[in-house]
Amino acid sequence: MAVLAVDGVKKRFGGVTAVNGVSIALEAGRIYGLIGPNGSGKTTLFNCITGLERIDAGRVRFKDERIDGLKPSQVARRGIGRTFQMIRVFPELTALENLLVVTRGPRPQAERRGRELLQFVKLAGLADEYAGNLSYGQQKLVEFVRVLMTDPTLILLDEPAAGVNRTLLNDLLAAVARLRDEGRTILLVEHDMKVVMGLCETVFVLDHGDKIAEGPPGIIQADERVIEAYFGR
Amino acid sequence: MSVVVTPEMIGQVVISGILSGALYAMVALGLALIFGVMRVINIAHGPLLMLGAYVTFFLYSRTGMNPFLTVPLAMAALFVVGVLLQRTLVFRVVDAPELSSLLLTFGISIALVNVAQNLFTSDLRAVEYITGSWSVGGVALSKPRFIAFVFALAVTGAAFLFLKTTRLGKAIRATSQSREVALVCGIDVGRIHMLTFGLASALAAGGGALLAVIVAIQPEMGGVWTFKSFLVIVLGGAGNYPGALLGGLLLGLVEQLASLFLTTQLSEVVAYVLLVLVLLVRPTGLLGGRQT
Amino acid sequence: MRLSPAVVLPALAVVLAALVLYPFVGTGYGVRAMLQIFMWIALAGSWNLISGLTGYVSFGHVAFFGAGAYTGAILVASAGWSWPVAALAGGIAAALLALFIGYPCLRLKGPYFAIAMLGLNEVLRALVSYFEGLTGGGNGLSLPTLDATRAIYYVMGVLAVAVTAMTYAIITSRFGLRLMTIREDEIAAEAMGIDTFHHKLAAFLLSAVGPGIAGALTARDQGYIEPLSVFPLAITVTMIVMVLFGGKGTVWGPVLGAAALFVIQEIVWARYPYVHPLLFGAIIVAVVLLMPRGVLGLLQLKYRLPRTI
Amino acid sequence: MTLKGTIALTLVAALAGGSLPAAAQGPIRIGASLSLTGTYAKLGKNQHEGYQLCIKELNAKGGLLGRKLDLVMYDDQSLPPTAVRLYEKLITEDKVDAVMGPYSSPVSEAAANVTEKYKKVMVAPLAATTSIFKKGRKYMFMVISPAEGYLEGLVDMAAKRGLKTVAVVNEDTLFSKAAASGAVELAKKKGLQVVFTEAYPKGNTDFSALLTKLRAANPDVVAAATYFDDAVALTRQMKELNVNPKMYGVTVGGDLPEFYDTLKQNAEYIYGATQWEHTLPYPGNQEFFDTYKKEFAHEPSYHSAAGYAGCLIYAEGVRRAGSLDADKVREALLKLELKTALSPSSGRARRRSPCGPTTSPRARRASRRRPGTHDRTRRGPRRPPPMPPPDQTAGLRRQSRRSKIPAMSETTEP
Repeated sequence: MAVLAVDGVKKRFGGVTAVNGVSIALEAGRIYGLIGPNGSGKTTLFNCITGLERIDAGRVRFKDERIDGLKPSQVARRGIGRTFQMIRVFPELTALENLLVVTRGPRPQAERRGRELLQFVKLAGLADEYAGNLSYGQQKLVEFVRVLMTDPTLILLDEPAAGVNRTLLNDLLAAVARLRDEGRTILLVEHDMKVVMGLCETVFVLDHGDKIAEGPPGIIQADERVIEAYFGR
Repeated sequence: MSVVVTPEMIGQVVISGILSGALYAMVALGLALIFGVMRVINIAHGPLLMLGAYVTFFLYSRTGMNPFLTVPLAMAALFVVGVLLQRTLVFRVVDAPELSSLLLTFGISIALVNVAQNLFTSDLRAVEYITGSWSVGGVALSKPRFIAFVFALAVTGAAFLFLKTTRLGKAIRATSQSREVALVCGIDVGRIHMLTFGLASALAAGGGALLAVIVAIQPEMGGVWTFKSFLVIVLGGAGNYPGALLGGLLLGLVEQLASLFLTTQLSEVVAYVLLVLVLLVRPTGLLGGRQT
Repeated sequence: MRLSPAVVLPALAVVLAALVLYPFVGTGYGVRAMLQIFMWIALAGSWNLISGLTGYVSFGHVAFFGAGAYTGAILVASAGWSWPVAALAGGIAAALLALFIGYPCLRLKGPYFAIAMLGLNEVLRALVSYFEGLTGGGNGLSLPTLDATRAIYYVMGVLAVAVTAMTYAIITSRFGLRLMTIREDEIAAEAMGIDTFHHKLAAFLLSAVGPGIAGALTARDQGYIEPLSVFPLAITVTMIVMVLFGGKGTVWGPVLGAAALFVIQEIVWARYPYVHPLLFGAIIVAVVLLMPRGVLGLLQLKYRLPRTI
Repeated sequence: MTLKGTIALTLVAALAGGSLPAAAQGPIRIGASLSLTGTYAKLGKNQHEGYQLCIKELNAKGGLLGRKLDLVMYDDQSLPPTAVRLYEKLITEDKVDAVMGPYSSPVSEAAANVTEKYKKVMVAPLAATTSIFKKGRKYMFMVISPAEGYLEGLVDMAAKRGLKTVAVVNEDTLFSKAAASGAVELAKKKGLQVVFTEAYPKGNTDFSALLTKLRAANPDVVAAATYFDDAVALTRQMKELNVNPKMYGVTVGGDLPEFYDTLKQNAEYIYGATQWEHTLPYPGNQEFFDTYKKEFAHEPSYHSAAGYAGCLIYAEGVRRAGSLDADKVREALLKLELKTALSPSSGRARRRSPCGPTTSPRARRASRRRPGTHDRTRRGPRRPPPMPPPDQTAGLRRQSRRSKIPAMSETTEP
């Protein structure tokens, strides 16, 4: 049974249809990729799932519950975490505080978990530094572990590899794989085809708001429509 | 003490509302320009209007010039003042959070008022040039207000034409839509900001010059105009220029009708409630674009 | 330059003791001036809670002051309540107003919120003038003569301490951090599961109570209020400038800003009766341009101090 | 030491050290806060100049009780709370020997709480609302006549001429409201029917809707309780909207020289309530007018005159008491009858006279006075003078401004 079922979702901005009746279904414990040329509607689809955009048609179900129409915070609290294409850490909060704000339980435990996660991405020494003072890659990591603080069932990653160096990237990918092994579901938007092909089990391809292909990476790579979408004819 | 409202009375206040609405629109267009291009809320807009009114007053009382002919002079003078303000102070808060621009322009605003108090005294001044009214089908059409209305329409129309057709106007609109794109297209954004602030100050001054013929002039006259201009541009959709026209007429009408059916004291309340209702339904105003 | 509690707490105790004793040695004006500083600390501190932390600029915060002033004055004048109880009622009334107005207005963003709050203030003034049966309208409301300045001094002092203590408690809590995430990036905060609207609303309510009580106390102390004197934009701007001067989002910024700016204003006022608005305008411009983070904000950045300075 | 500690202590030191005991035989220091900026800036400035002139003249005559006089002035920005603080400062910090009143009723109302607390005599020359002088206040003295009476002259004359209906509009502030309610009361008493009342907020500039309603009510008389700018705006718009009552009077505004400067011929045939006119034959009035004009390069208004007279009244009280002691001065003031530029003299005259007599303390006694009617009724109705050209001289325009017969009237003559 699908953890997340996106069913015929449409989103228009004025005259432009950004997402045109897209349906996808995600199973638990798997990694999915979402690819497509610039402007094909990937980030908008993310926003529709997480409640940042109100959808015009269709439905989004998460663990058998309608979540379209909910506020982003309600969606998040049901177990969907995400990162952003442009980093969105809270610059005037410290790295540790960035993690603390999303937690709810007793504070000492939360702090311990936060420091563990920072340790995990090798940022323990910078826990009390303002996030705005960190490097781009470090901020990216903070944003990544901030998602983990909420213990989400489904994680949406918007271009996790962009602007990250090789070593860091490998760590990150290893972490993603581990999350999958813990039974979480991951959907990632990525331009780096190596990452997508190496990590994802199923790939969805969007073009001009339409889903034009879906399948294992190997097959997608050979799909004519996909090649056409990317390179034109 | 209730007065029965007749259709003639409604006609009368509708006319009054439209007359003052055009003036609101003209003054508010300046505020909308600044907000659209720079995201700066200019509290000093009203005091700039006040300075424009004084230009007209002094030209009229010293040289006996026709006050309506002083409108372009007042606009030119305040264009310069606006450019200077932008170059020296305002440019520093263009990218700052709204709090900075609110406070900076508030500081400028009280300073301008105080300077005017000391230079021009707090004496009430007026340009007593034309009074009385034409009677149009039982409805009195105030002469000074009607002429001011025509001028306001003309100036507002010219401003729209300028924005729509000239290179500079297009550059201003481009900058207000996306500064990055404007930069990429080789538009000197700093210069556009200066011109915008100058133009906006000129529009305020034009409003002041026209008001000089209608109401009495004193250093504190501007404050209420800042507030009304806000109402207008938020109603119409901040940063949307035709919205300023719509908002101005709407505010003029609402104020007058509220005063007629309720009482003058509550007209502001009604205007505000309308504003909040509009914003709740359309968070960026009637003609506003998407919120980012 | 870390401040350890071992230094801070005794110093605070000394200051508090001095302030407690001050009414017995100070002149009438001195007491009233200190009382005003307490009031400004309470106002600036309260504004800091909503605007310093969440970044939502309340450009009409004096509305709560005025609402409290009228609630308190009406309860004293018409219902014969004792002023301390009426002051509490003033705080509650302000909080209710915040709840009522927060629901629509806190959905507005950035400048729209600022303008809506500015409008709220204008509207309250118009309404107070209109319902003259209750408020005396433009006549204002005159309270029976009562010399309670000293008692009000203490109550206002407690209020200032309470607002500052509350700021401390909030800033060091996760609730406070979440409020700051709204300032930093509201969309990200929402996407991280923070219910930004209700956080804003809570902060807004808390930020209304202090001005409400301060308004009621001021009404009792002045003995006379009228719409124009309890709803002026100048009060809002003054509290904002105080917070900016001291450092927004910090605990002691509003305290420092309130005291410093009040003293500067009093001096300028007395010396230059005809041009002090010009000077005040210049101060505002200088603060905005030269130190937008305020004195403590600068120190905080430079020396990496905690927000609790 | 924490920052807060440092600041608070410095501040305490500053506040405590700010005051030095006044030198025993230095000048007598008179303190006042006035509306030098803010809404009432113009009127407050005139009052300030009245005080200044009075003190200058007193000093020229050798001062008071053998000491020179010194004026300590602050600006209250037209705000009552600021005035409260400033009077407290004047009394307890600057340790002034005496205080004079601020401008406007609301500010005086607030400041009185302080001056009464310290038992300081305060001659409040420009507080016209009687309620201020009640509340058991003992040391406060009223100079001008009460607000409630400002429009009485107008209503009185309207009744005498057999006019039937009256509309009363007012700015919604303390003074104007009192003036309006006074007008409504008297109109009822005199048998006039009040057909329309409406208040408008301070700063209102567009009266279209209000006047449209007023025109529909078709009153014979329009009585407007105004400050100044609203009087101008209202007058202009009445003209524009063809509102032509048989009589039209305003309170503050119609009396100021600027009213005519501003409105030119549109200011004619409008009744104004004044506390003072420079042509009134009071002792010293002409001299006051001339000196004032020379000193400040503009004509005095009644605010100037009231300030000037209020200060003289206080000085006379001190002279008769032979002391600055508040209770003695109070006693002396209660008995005082004085002719000043502002007013005629004795207690009897006071009752009938229009213009604020001098000493009359508190409202009880003052409430009968009617401003504005005195010189008018005395002269009786006249034909309207010809329209003066715009560059008319001062004297002439005053005349035309005061003329009794409204131009628009057709049935005024009984």
